[in-house]
Amino acid sequence: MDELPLDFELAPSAATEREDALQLSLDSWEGPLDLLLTLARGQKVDLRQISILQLVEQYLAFIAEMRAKLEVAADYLVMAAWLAYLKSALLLPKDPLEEPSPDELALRLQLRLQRLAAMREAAARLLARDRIGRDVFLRAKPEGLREVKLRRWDASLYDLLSAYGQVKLRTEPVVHMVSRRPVVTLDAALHHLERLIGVQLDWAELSDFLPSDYQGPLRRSAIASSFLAALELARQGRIDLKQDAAFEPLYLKAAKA
Amino acid sequence: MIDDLERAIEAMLFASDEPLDARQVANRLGDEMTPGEVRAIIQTIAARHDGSGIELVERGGHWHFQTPADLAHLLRRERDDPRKLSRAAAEVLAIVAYHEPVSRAEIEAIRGVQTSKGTLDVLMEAEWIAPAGRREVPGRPLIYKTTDAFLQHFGLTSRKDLPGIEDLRAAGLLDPVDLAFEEAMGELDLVKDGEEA
Amino acid sequence: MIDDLERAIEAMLFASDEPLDARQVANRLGDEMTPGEVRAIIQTIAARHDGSGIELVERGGHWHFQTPADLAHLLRRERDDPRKLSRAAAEVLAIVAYHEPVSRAEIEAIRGVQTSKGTLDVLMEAEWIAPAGRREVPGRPLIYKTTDAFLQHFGLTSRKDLPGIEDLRAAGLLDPVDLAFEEAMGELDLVKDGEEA
Repeated sequence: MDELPLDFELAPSAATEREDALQLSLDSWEGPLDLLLTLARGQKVDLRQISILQLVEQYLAFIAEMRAKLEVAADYLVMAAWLAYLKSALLLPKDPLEEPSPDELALRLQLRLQRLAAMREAAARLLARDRIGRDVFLRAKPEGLREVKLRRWDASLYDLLSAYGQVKLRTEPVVHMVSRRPVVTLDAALHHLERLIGVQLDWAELSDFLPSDYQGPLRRSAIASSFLAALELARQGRIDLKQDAAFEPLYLKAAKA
Repeated sequence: MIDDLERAIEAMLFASDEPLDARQVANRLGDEMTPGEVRAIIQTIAARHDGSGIELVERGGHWHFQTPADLAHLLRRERDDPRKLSRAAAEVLAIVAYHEPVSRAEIEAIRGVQTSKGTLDVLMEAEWIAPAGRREVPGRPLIYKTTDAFLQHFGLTSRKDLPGIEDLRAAGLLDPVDLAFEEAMGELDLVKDGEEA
Repeated sequence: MIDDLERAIEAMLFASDEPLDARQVANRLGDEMTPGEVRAIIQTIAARHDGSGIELVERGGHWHFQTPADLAHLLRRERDDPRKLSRAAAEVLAIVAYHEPVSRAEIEAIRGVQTSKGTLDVLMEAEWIAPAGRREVPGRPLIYKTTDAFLQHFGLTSRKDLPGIEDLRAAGLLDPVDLAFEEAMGELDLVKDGEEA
């Protein structure tokens, strides 16, 4: 339906040939509303004064003529059917209960035609304005306004120093420094446990034997080495061990001599 | 003697390959000028060129130099070929311009025919219309509006310059059919009531 | 009022995509004007624009409009485009600063990786390093040093302000990344144990 080869800019002069065009084909119209508008223009009255009944008859007659010669697109036929209905409603005695009334339908059609006509005229007036490249001209080769970007490099002193630090690290001979970890040796744990077990008479939890000032990694190391020490002392038969279930607290006390 | 600032602004507008607005000019001058001050100077420049073979025109707040329309016959050459629009494209363009922003469905309601995608594409390619967001109704359809390039091409200072737009608005011809219908029925009812009284 | 012929010639010269001579203008006017008459009118137009932001100039008998040379700076605006220095460039800059003057080969030896010419170019573009003669060794390589602009940008009074290796170590800038990581993790463990206790 779109992109007709018809040159709209020549449309005003071509309009007078519409009558002949009517005999030719439907390709000249942008749909049924467009065809209706062309037919309405044929009545040569203001669209507000148009006889809808007469317009309907014109349309139906035109479509009938077309159908005799070629296949007519569906939307033209749908409009024809609707207009046929409108025509009969307009001619029959008015049924006051009918909603909407045929007069209202006719009014709606008239309003639509007015709006399309208004836009069609607006388009013509728009295209007739002084247009760039046709009526008014610009400089063919303006110098143009240019924007030259000046690159400005940015870095902070920190960037600089940390970059140097990384260079130094990467290239200095590698020296492995194993950091000293806080540990409680097995010997120390044994000694500690032996000393305490003597004064402890009843079952006590392993953790009770750890000095309270051991914190963090040191405490964890102390737990490990004290556990090993407890196993060693038990092996020597110097203490008894008791645990209710796996992962439950481990209890120990001095073995009965 | 023409003032230095006026010369500078004139040169800028003359050299630019696209229309400039007052803010762009002010920015480029790097001065503490307000767009209002720039506008006043631009108007002085435009007045100075009035009636010459070059005119400075405003289109959607942007200014550019062009030749006067009455000299078209001397300047038009065979190779000048302004974009020819199909009838469909011309109608769609007018509908967008006079009703903006509008959705495709609204355009189709006025034209009573489906709009092929190609028609909108042609107008967007020409940079005369552009999407303008979505209508907040079910389906959130895309809506379209005209651009500054549209105003420039058709020589419109602003959308208010659209031929006959005030008359069309006053006549209600830019209102949707439903609204116009309600109004027309209302008037009819009033007339009827009057007759009955 | 400007004469119609003058307006026409002015518009023609304005819209033409190449400079026109008097004969071409006369031809386009299609009038029985002599090139001499056309030239006289062109000179009137040129005089009218004299001292404005637009000038009509003659080049080898052909005329065209242009913007005056003294306003060229307005048509070419310079704008700052800040860029972050790359890691590689920061390393090279630091090496030049700590070891200057150094040649590119020396920089590469210190960095342990190849250094592209582009990196040095960037630093020279930033005006933070500059060539400082040649090293009197085979091949006479160019050597580089930092500039006053370098000191200024990094807020240093002199190169002596650069922290020494020991300062860098103390600041943790010489810590291998994995050791620093372990320490951070150790601290985390302590906190957890503390919370459990």
